[in-house]
Amino acid sequence: MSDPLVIAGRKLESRLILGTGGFASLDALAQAIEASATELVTLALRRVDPTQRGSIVDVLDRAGVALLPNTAGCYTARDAVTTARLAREAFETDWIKLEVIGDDRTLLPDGPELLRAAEELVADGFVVLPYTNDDPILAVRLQDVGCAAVMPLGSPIGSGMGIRNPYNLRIMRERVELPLILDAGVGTASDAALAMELGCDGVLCASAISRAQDPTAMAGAIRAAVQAGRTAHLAGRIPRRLHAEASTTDAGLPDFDAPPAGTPHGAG
Amino acid sequence: MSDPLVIAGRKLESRLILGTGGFASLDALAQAIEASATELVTLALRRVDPTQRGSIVDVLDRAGVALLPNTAGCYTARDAVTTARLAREAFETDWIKLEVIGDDRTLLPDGPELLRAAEELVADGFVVLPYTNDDPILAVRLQDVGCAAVMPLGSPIGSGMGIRNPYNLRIMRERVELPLILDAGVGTASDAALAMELGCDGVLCASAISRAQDPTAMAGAIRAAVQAGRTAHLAGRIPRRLHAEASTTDAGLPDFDAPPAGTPHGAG
Amino acid sequence: MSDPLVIAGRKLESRLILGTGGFASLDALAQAIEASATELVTLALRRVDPTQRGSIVDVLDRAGVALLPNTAGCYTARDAVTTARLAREAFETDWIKLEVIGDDRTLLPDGPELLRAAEELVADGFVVLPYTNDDPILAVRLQDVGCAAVMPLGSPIGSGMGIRNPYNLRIMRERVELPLILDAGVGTASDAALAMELGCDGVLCASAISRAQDPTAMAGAIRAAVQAGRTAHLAGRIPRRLHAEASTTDAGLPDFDAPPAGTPHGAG
Amino acid sequence: MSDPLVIAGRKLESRLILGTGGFASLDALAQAIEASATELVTLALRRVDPTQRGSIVDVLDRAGVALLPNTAGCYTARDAVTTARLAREAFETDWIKLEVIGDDRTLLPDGPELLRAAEELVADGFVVLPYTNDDPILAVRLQDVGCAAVMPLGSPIGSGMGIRNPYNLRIMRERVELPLILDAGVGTASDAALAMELGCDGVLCASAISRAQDPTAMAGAIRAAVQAGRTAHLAGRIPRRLHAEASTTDAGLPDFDAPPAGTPHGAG
Amino acid sequence: MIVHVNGATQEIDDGATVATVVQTMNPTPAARGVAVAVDAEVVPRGQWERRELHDGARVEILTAVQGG
Amino acid sequence: MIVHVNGATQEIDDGATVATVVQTMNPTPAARGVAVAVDAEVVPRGQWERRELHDGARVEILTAVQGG
Amino acid sequence: MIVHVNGATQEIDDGATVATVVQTMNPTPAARGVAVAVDAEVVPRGQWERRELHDGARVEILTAVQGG
Amino acid sequence: MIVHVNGATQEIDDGATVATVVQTMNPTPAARGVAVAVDAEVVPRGQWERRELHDGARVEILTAVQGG
Repeated sequence: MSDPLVIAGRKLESRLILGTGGFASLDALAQAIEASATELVTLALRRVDPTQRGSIVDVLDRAGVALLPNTAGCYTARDAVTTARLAREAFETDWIKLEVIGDDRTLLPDGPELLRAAEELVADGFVVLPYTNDDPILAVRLQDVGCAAVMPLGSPIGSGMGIRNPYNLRIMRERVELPLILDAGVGTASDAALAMELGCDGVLCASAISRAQDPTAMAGAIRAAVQAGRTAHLAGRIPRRLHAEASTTDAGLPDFDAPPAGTPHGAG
Repeated sequence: MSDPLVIAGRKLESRLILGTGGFASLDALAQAIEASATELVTLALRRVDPTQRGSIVDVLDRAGVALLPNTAGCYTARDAVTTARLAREAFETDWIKLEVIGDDRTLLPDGPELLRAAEELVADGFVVLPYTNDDPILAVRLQDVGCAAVMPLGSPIGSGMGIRNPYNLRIMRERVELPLILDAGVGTASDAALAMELGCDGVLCASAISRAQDPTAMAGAIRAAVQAGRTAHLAGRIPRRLHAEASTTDAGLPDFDAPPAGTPHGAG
Repeated sequence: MSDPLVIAGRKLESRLILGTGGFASLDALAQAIEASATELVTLALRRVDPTQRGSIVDVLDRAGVALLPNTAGCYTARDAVTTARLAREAFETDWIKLEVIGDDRTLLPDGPELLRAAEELVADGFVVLPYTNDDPILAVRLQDVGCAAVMPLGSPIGSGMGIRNPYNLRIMRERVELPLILDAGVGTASDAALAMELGCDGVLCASAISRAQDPTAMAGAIRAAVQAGRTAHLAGRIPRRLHAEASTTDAGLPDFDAPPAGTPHGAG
Repeated sequence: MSDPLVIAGRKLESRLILGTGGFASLDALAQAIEASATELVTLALRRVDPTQRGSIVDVLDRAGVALLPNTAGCYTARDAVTTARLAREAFETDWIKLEVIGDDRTLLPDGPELLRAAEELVADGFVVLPYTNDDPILAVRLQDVGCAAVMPLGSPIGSGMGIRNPYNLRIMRERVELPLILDAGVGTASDAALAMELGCDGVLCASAISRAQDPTAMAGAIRAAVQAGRTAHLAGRIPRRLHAEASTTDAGLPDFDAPPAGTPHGAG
Repeated sequence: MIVHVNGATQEIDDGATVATVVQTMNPTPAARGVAVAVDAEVVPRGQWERRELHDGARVEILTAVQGG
Repeated sequence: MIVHVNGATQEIDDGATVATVVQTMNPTPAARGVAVAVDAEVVPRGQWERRELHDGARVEILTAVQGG
Repeated sequence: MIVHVNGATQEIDDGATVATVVQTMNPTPAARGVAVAVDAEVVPRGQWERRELHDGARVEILTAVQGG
Repeated sequence: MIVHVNGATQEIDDGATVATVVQTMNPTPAARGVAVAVDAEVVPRGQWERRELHDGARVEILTAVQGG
């Protein structure tokens, strides 16, 4: 029973997008890709280093995954647009994970610059997946300018703090029809499950996997958690209550103590 | 790669224990058992109802699962002990999920009565799995009197509120060597994953599955979540940080703007 | 407009009870007592130290506060009862803050021992104020055996973690008619206000004040917070909503853009 | 000991700014102003209603408070700028609480439009206090364009949900030197205290007071809570710990049980 | 002679056993999953046939239900 | 001549000023707390008397209300 | 004769009372805030003068400290 | 003639092309995953051979790395 994530017409059987930052080696990355079952993987552009051995592109090609280049490190719409165009040239894909950050300590997105870059890239034919904060209004604006998905954070990149404000994601889900991909903050499996239960369509995860003590195992865990959360979301959870709701009926409860009421004991 | 939960010497490949309360029918229960892959299932004792059709014991026997009778509805150690003995007689098992509650609105356990009942049943040869609150001290006392596992709540039975106080479970995990099974409060998949990440050895779940809109799907979701949480726990999660930790390096970041510092532009 | 806290017939105008542990000096304590406006102050019994200068009893007597001796450090009902009797002898008061702990790392109460000691001390004529965990059932049991108040923790003594499980306090408040005094875990002013808003009748606070960088200032802050929380509780707060509720009406909003609908512009 | 809030050179002895929306009558407003001790009060502009009796401006003038007109109901920078200019004309003040919202259901701010309006109004000589979301980057941008304060939300206007993401406020506080005023979401006293403890310089509160069952009492409660939170912030709270930290020493603990170690009992 | 079976008063013959009343409540008494207490004491299945009930006995005949 | 005052169409004489329409809406126009925009531009109070309205002008006459 | 006072062994004369050992530990025994247990039983202040200690008695002399 | 390649100053012959400098930095320039900007404008791979560099040109030669 297929339940694919569809972004810009592309069907992805896996709802987990893997970020490649932080893996200790290309081998570790290759193993995590396999364990994660992902079909879409991010990568970045940096200056050529003549001493570098091994190419991440080869690893990703061998794994058969689609590429999602990012614009990490850009602080302005202009730099992000340039970087996106270089990525298109380098990787022959129109897809771009758009990052325009405001600060190198929080790596939080700069909303106005992000919106500007998104608008320009959409006009230039890109399939734009913006990394944004958890602001529902900005998410709607990004939808309005023609992005292909909206990728809010749960908490800062690499912080592992999970979803700090689930209410914002709930409100965002009410307002945004595009695919919602939780894009930062996952620290462990339950965070990924929660994202899906809140109505996200997918999860993008890098550090939680790449920097775990056992990245391959964590890739499997988060893969399972994304599926579990998705299934749970569709299965319709029970409501929350302050008090208890018995799971065992009181009907037919034995009475070991008193003689039945109103019975003249020993009367027979 | 087997990673069984071992309680009183019995190996359980599944770390999910299924409670049977709340299923709309025995068929629905049978399907959920299969979807959950559980190997241990609770049931209760009530007065014989001559009009009843179908036996839960037959369903459980056909499913090949072990039985875990409970003492639901007991308010005193005495009633719980009597009920446990009847369950042993009825189901030919020494295992008992011991419940001694204090209140029919919260169904919260009565600690002193629970401890008394546990002590008595251990002395009588039972394998005692007590449903307890999240008090680390009471958990240690239950361990001390010879219980086979400790089963703390996350929140009241059937409340679906998840784990209200994760700190207590962390402290309990530090103090208790016995298997810890989260026994109440799971509302959806992420709650089950979180329990395992906090170091629980298993999860007992009834209402979250039986009262979900699609119980079979939710059984599969929670099964996957328990495994995901277990794997994530063993995989060693990243630490939490207030600020970000970049997943893409800044090394080799291009500079599209300024001419290189100190270069007399056009000097050549 | 007086709104005293009444425990065992004694009226206290201040709803803040001060714990004396952790102050750097008796002077610091005296200043904090004054800043806190408390009328009831804890103290402990330890072996006489012939080298000790200054008596805490003198300080408390000069401040005009009532004494609330505790049984800190007791692990059994028996030791707690003996300590309480010595305190009665030493301080000529029937009041006792009853502590029976289970563990020197968490200092969490041992429920069954606590209940036993409470019962014995009540029978012996004490006014018993038990330090307990946040278990609503145990709170009811303590009420049932004749305690004068119930003093649940918010989090472990000295942890400064605030109220980890507000739901338990809400449930406890529904079930307990005795004065409820939050007795551990306050880290700062907002914690104390929250306790009162949840329906507690008072707050007992030691470390948050005594170990603050400026204990006198913090005493004033927590005093104000207790009053603020009490007043807010009685004032009836607004309900919580997921979405917004405008505080400025839309009626009469100007329209700077369009000509009024249906008006043939310039027709006149 | 004065500790005024200084905005654009104006000293405010009270750190509580009162919003006037939602009061049932001007009398109720007047009483709340007095109970709150505020010195700065918001109001809005709407079309003249010839049937209206009584003027809020008269009430505020009699109370001796300064006016802070808002631009509530504006969805674009253009409308907000026009409204601000009308407010300056109407109330003879350069101060403006700038609101540019994105959505009439969440009333959440529209970041890019807000920033544009702020820039234009600063250039036009206004003292701009923007109502913004809890995005630290946007807060820095608002500071950069010359605002006089930054007023982040804790949760949506009128929601009473308190501070949903305290981490964002902590990060914002690290980055913003301007006065930070929590501007939406306060539901009760503890929320206001928490805002101050997180380092906010003030709190703006409307619905929590005006729609409380007893607005005058709640005004007093929130006034006290703001002061308590401010004092606690400056007093230096204790650190948070997972485990306990004893407030009573173990030194000198009596031993009622065993004879002293190594003593041949009765040997004398 | 009067006994109380699952909370209801029932007239039985003198000398009636646990097995007798079990059979009236549960036509298939051999089925696994049934247990009996008389006056709050468990009566093992093996004793049902020979255990006679006394006047006023409180009999609880229980079986498995969903729960837990 | 037709103008639009606070969203409602109103017929006024040629040469009517802002002050004229303000007075119809608000009998105490000197009161602090009133501001006027014509075609989305603020008209300062000092100009109300001499600022004539053109045909089709959109006039907003605003005053203080409670608000957040 | 040997007694154990606050955990330390102490030699005292036969017939010595509680008051005697209290005085050695605490020069101002009248002070409020002191209590004594012998063998885990409280000895009220009024009995200190006449209560003789037996060989091996465990005496705890306690006083007020900060706490709680 | 001086150009700036990846932030470093480099002397090249007049008439040198983008392809020339790419080859010096990256011995396998045909490899997928490389892109070039001159003065912040992308130079498509197909133009590398014929696009001559001007004096002072700022050349960025980028390739794939882990990230995101």
